Amino acid sequence: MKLHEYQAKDIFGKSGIPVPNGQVVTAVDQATRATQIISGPPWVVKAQVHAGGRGKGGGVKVVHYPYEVVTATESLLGKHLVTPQTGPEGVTVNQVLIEEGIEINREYYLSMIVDRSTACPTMIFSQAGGMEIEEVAARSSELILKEHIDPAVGWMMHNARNLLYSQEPPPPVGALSALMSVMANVYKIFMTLDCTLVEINPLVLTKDRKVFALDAKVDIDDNALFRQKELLLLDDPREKDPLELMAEKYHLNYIRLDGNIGAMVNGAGLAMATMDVIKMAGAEPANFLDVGGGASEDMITKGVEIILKDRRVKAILINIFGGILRCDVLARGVVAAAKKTSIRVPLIVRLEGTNVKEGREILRNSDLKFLVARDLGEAADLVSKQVS
Amino acid sequence: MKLHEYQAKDIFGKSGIPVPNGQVVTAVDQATRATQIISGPPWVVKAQVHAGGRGKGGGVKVVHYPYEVVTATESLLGKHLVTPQTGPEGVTVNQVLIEEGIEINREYYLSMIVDRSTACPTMIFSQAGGMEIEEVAARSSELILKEHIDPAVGWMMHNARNLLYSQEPPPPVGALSALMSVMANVYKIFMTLDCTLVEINPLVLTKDRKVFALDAKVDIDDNALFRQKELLLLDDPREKDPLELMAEKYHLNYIRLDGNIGAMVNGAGLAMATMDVIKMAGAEPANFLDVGGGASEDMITKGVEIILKDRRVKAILINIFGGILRCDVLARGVVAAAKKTSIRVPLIVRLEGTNVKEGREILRNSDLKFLVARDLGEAADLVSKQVS
Amino acid sequence: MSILVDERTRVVVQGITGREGAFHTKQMLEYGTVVAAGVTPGKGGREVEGVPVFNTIKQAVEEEGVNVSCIFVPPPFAADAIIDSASAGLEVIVCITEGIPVLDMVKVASLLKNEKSVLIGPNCPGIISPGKTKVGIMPGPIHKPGPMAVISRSGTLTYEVVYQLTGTGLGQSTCIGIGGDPLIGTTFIDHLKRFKEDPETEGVVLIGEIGGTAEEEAADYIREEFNKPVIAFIAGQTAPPGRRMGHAGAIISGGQGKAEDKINALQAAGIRVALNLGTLGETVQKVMEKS
Amino acid sequence: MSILVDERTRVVVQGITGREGAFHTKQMLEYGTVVAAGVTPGKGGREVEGVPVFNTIKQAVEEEGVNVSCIFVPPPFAADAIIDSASAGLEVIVCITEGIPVLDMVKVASLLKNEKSVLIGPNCPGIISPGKTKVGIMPGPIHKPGPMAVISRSGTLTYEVVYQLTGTGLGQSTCIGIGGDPLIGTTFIDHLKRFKEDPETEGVVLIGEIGGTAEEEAADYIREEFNKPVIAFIAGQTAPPGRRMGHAGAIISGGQGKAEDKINALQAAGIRVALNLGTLGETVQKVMEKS
Repeated sequence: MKLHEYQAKDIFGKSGIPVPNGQVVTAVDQATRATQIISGPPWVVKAQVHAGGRGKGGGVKVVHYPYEVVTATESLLGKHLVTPQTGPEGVTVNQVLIEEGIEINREYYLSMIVDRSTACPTMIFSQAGGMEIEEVAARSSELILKEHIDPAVGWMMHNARNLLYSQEPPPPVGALSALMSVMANVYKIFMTLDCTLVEINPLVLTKDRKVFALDAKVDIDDNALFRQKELLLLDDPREKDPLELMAEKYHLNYIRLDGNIGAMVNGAGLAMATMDVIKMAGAEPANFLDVGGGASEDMITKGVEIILKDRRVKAILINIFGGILRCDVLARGVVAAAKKTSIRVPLIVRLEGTNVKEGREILRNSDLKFLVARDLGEAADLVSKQVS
Repeated sequence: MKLHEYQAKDIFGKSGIPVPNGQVVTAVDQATRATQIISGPPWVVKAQVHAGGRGKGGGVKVVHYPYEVVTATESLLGKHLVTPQTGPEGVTVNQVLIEEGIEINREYYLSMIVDRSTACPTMIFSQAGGMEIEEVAARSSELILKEHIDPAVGWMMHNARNLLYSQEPPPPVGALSALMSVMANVYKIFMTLDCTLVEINPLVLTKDRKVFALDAKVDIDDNALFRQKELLLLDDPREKDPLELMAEKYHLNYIRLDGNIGAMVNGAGLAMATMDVIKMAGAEPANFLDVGGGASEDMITKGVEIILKDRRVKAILINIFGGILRCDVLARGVVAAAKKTSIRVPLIVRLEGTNVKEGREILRNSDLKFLVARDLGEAADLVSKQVS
Repeated sequence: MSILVDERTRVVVQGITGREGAFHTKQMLEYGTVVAAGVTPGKGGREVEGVPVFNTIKQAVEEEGVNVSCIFVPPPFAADAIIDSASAGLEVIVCITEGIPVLDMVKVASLLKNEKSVLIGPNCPGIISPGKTKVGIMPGPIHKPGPMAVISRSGTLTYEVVYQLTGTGLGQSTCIGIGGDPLIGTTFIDHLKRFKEDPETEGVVLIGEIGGTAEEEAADYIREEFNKPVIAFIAGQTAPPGRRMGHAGAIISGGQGKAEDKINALQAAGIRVALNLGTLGETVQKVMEKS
Repeated sequence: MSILVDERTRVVVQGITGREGAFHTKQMLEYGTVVAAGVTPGKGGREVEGVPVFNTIKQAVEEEGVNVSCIFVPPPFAADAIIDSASAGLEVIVCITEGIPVLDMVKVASLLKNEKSVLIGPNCPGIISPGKTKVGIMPGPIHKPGPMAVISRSGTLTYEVVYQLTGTGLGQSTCIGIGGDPLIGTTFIDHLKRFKEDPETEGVVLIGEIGGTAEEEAADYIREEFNKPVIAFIAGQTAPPGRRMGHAGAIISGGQGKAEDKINALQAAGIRVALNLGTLGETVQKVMEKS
């Protein structure tokens, strides 16, 4: 679960990480009042969307007059913001954060993740702040420093020192303890809120050696939300694709893509591989859909419906390797879906495994029009024919 | 640092470990009021002293009428309580805890320590509650169960289950979750308050399957008090020997014993060994005193003074192996002490190591009467002569 | 002719009284697995499919001499179950559970450094040595004993591959689903080392997917130390960056974990990478015939 | 003719700018120890006794190739210092600091399970290989090179013993103060194993005290595996139960840790226990002459 910048900064502020004064507004008429409370000029007006690359999409504006705060807010609120990380349709801006401008002397990058190969919470720090960290990593990886934290001992001061004193030149003495405190607090937030990412980019130093988190990204581990109930209140479903939201409700793993061949598969690995099969057949997958091992007839029906709601879909490939999910359950679900929604596109079905005979029988005896593929190779051929 | 039972129970109560209702009183006239607030009969009136073995010393009284609560309180407050763990002079009772009596169905023993050989926090649990655990250990060690807690993962539910389900018979189903919760809270208290011991003996089950900590012992790691400042308020210096308290003030490691030969040594190991030398010479050490490596002239003076305040002392053995503590510093300190207090008993001095010549010179040139021992063997002989 | 689990394996099912635990206990018993005990705290003394249930792993070890556990407990309690089994000294711990919080797995990983237990999973189908024992949820009948090892981050994709292998006549020594989570107990390399020493294993099918760098690391290891034919398949060539593709671990992030990079690394190490899942079985057959 | 530290030892002093750190840096340099670097965060770039000061251990390793650290930092920061050195891969970490919270040492012990560093201490005088190097605070001149190893939980008591040994003409291979805290980095057994393999060590003096069961465990090990003469001394025969005798670890509690039990265990293992500290040197001499 992603948090908005303003939500993340709220957490930062409460944990002792300095953030600029700011206020989130949801209507243009709140903007004037905000300029009266927040010191400026300059002010920074920032679209609150989950998608990254906001700046490049025009979602961040630095302004110098109160009326500009209002016009900047107006130009963002309710608009579709297109960034390198959204599709061409962009995302709607529902909230805008208005902040005091901070005079920047130095910019750092600071983040915390769980490193997969060491299985340790890991802090990443760089003096190349304010840029895409992936670009820094590609261009000058020596600027990126990491500290792996042993969970048995937790964050220790030498971790911070290893990161800070490796900088050339090291941060000014007056700022060291503030930076160490930010690091310790990032670790604490990461561990206590079950984060998968805490990122501050840039973490800035002002000329008078104050430290501020100018941006804030916090992602929460979905699997830990059962013990982070108060964070659930911060969820913003408006940021999600409506079809993905619907799928979530039915416990279906659905991700919308840009192609035209829908896919319904059991198992994430097989679902990915099936998307790849579609691509190799010369088409493009319209979605990832893993119905999971324990899918019910009803879930299958919903899955078909969701795929069909995407108007770009020209054909559907159903690829089921029956294990726990029995082929007859799948077949019944598909038939039920056909009764509810007219299936307006060709259906290619490849069934294998548990109760495969019963499944094929059910499909055969239904009114449904569908193409049977005996194996994945044949399925690919059939997909190929649909797009040629 | 030891806490009183009522202080430990206060911590328990706040952490969710059920304790009997109770009230601590420091004057007899508070006892009547206590019986009105606390449900009874019966009531339990308990002397609040750090020394163990209270029960055997008559420090715990179960009474059935309000007037008995008052007389029991009166019989304890201000009195000297002699227990197996105090000297024959006993300790003064300054506070009394008056509690509701709890009907006991089953008694368990529960404690947490750091196990030296595994370096792990370890929970000890036994169904033989309400007795001296050392006796249980000696008689039927199979009744004592231990769970070592890996600090990287902390307390987990299976730790509790391993302890509880190994009981024969296991605790009744209705009490399991209450017991598990007590265990988890004991671990939490132990870790967050830097304890060296948390002990509940007995931890009781009532007939209606309620759980209560009937007694409570909490010892805090003195070395961690710098980060447990609020616990410092719970310190009760009245429980300490006045001479030990004075030594503490001067950062001297002094422990009062029952013998008649005072000893002043640098280094804990050498101090213990010197006590043993005294014993082998046919005398008894009157104290342990380690002046430490960094002792100043003034600390030495105070050390001599404190030893002499014990009127039982018939002779003093000073054994210094000069390392960081130089022999001349020691000598000057002793001479200064002699000027302040008349040294009324024979002084046996054994010096070796750094600046030994200067040290001997200073002693020789003073008015002080003292016996020189060239080595420990000779020191023992001189001690022997003093007591024969 | 197998690694980690075989006829000697005595399984304890953790969470045996749950729906999934009970169902797969039955399935395992039908396959011939010795399910010697089950554990569900508070339900000791019962039986599930004739298997005695205990309150603790410790008791299951003492009473039934179990040496392998198979975990079906819900995510909030799964880390506890793993650590319980590890502390009790079980040789192999198979954790089927999907959805364990990452920070719980950080703790588990830290503890396992000091224990001898091998953790398979979590979020995996388990491990099977065909004809001997099955510890997990894979459909038994698609397997057959033989010379091929399978190591995979996926579930049904593995079944698909095994189905194709069996279809071409190639049986399996041991098939392991190492799990689809970002933090898992064992890597491709851990098992490649075991298969290297297993005289009956003649070749390995390695099934990777996007996310992390486990395949790249495996490629390095294979080039430098592994002496049997390896055929690889990587799922997720069409997966977009920044999205979790079903598996918690299947995500391209920070420019890392792309299928393309994995395929390149494997090919650069001289490993045959099958690009077409539909013909993977045939590809394996060809490679094995040549070797 | 020594273990753990020798001419190859390059020491970094942690807390070098403090009073004790600076004093003992001078003492060590005078003894001939190669003190190659010091560390005090925020004071990098200075010099103490001609020794360059760095901000981090990492830098001291990179710039000066230090392999052993000697810690003088105050108790609240000492665990951090130990873990820092261990993470930087130092071979030996000598922690002089007294008064580290027990739960800090629990963390340190947990981490050290996965690191190769050997921790001596805390609350110890350090380690000396006479004539080669001294890493610690013991008075150098009382030592002389020779065949006796000394392992001790105490400080000045060790000096007393070494003084007597040197007085009888018996030099030392390496003398180690393992520390007076309840949780310490190494046990008697750890070092006995090393001395067993050290060809120049001909005998061992083991100095224990009340508290814990380390001496009893050492007795078992010596009986079963150790092949050189051992002479033991146990301090605290007159110590009362329940009181900490100066050292945090020197306490008889729960009926455990009595001098009597230790002496009995050692004697039962055939080890000569000197009861009289005054004549310990002579006792050792006699035992060594016989062997």
